[in-house]
Amino acid sequence: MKFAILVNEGPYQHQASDSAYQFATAALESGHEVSRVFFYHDGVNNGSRLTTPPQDDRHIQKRWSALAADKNVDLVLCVAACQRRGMVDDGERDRNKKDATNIAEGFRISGLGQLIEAGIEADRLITFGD
Amino acid sequence: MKFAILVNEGPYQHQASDSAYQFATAALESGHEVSRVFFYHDGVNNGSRLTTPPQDDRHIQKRWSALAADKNVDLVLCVAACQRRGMVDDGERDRNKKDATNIAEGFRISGLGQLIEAGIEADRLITFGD
Amino acid sequence: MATLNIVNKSPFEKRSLDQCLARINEGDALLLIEDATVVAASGTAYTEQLTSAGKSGALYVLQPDLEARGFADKPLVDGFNAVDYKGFVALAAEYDRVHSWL
Amino acid sequence: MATLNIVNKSPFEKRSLDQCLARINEGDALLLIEDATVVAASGTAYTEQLTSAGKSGALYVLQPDLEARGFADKPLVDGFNAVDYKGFVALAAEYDRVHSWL
Amino acid sequence: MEEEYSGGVEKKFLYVNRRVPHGTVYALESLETVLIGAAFDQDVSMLFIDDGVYQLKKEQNPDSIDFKNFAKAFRALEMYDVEKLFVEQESLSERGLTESDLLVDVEVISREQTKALIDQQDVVLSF
Amino acid sequence: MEEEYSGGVEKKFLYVNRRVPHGTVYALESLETVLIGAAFDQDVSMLFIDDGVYQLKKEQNPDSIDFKNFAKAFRALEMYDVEKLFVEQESLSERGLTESDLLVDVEVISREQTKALIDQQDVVLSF
Repeated sequence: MKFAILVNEGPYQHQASDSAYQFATAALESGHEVSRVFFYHDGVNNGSRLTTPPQDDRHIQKRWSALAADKNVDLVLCVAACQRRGMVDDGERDRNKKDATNIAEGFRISGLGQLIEAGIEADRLITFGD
Repeated sequence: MKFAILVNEGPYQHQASDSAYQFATAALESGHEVSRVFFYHDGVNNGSRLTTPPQDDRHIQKRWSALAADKNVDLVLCVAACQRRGMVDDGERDRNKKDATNIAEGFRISGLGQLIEAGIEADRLITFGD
Repeated sequence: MATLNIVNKSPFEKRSLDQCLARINEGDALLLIEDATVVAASGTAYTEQLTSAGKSGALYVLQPDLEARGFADKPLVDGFNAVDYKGFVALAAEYDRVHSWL
Repeated sequence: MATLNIVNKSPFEKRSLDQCLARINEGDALLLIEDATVVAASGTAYTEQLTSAGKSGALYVLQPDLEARGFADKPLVDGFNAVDYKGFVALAAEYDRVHSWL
Repeated sequence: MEEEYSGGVEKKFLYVNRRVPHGTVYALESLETVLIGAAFDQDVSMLFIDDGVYQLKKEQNPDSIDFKNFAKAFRALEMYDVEKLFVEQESLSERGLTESDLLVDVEVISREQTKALIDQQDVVLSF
Repeated sequence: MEEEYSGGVEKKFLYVNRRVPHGTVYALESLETVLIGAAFDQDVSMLFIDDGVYQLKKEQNPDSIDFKNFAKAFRALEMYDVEKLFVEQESLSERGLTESDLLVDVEVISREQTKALIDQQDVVLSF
């Protein structure tokens, strides 16, 4: 079965991103496909490479990036949400004349259409939020 | 009277930062002092210079930075919360070996002690959150 | 000594208003801001409870938040006073402490 | 056609569990995750309501979240089944749609 | 002319709105999703229950807090062929509201009809 | 030897904890504030009401969700001279909990005592 996942909250503040990650890995281990994780609202903050969580704590961004690298999961950050919250890749940096980027490997910024498309193409769409 | 303000949520997702800003400006207009605004939890995300909100919307970060420049309000981001969420100044960049910074003008990163100190020194501490 | 109690969520969504009202002291004030302002307008399932709370302490609602949600035209629950942000500041200064029920 | 309904907040904090239960269909399932798991442990003010909900639909609780909050040792409300994340995935696959009551 | 996506698959999408507007951004960003989603030519319904009914309240004036007034955009939904807006009667009553308080034409349904509506969907989106 | 800050001003600080742990970070970050704040030699009390009583539940094992087990740190509070921990009886009862479910020694107080406690404070911090 093909799952798509929607994450609406940022890392550490709410459990949403953790729950979504655990669900995604369990789905993959169960032999299912996870076609896309769409990060909306504060969820886009999961894609920052600038976090330094305490050493004895989980590293939420790195965990997601590893899922993209190892399992080919498509990690998409909503562009409008990124603009409101300061998540920037090379394209956004140039377009909005910013002087830095902060997006981590394995994440890409794209439109809300990617969420609708995931809802159409996946067998199930599961939302994690506050 | 001397007010200190605590902001626990990031920009745009919750009204907390807006309410805190309106309170701060009203306090200043009423002839009071606003000694410090302490940003904790997701509140630290208010200090990112990388946001590009829609042109017809308020610019939350710039509003805060202007308050620091024009009214000398001390804007402090909690260092532990910054590390979990990827808010970085020059010092944090060097210390945690990051390749970019994203802090905006008028904000500084410091410890939780600044919150306690604000609670001790101000006549009132007001919290805005979710 | 009295407290300015602040509630910012609709009581239909979160229980913070109920939980605040259960611990409010005689002579305290209650200020509704943000999403909580919707129940300052009369006619909701909370009107009676708020009217009764108004008998032991002062009730305030933040007018800009009420207006934002389209309730400038509705009568307020008996006992409520509308304040702007400067009024909010004055209340925070008047009471001995501020307690935000988040 | 049946729905897997997910609730993630304690009903003492938010009304989402009440609001979900008011619209749950015969044959639907309810899965408690995150902070909502605390009421899957028997003995709270919600035990009766959940027991009665279990008569028209299946009740599940996410064991890792229950354990995190220190309730692995407490008996569950009658009718609840504990699942791990793989069990959660299996439920999402089994039911026709997933509805998160956020 | 509507864009035809994903090989003609048509799914029933339900957007469930349950929050007061302005205190959180969810109401605004839900509406943005619906507007973008309209291009995908799916079978879209919007459901307003619990505090979500406040999103449709007339006379919203968020200028007072320096916010955008996105409520107007609900009136534009028709142009995007999003025509199925449902509001639950029980949610209105509990809040002392009636249909005449709402800024757009909607279908007022009972709680039982709410349950039936959810039961027909392929995808339920709730923020 | 305690550090003496801000010219000997001593204020009464109350930390009000009202949330289930782990679902949000507030419980952890509240505790961090108390531990840092201990150096300031103020008159500190911690109050656990509503869902906050769950923060003190024994047998928490957040390893199961890959979270840090910070509940142990409540046991360290004494070493920081934070000794006034209050738990409301009514909040425990509603949740089917008793004092024996809690991982540290606390003073169990009534709702009326909760009200009186709040009324004595200079600063109330609630996340």
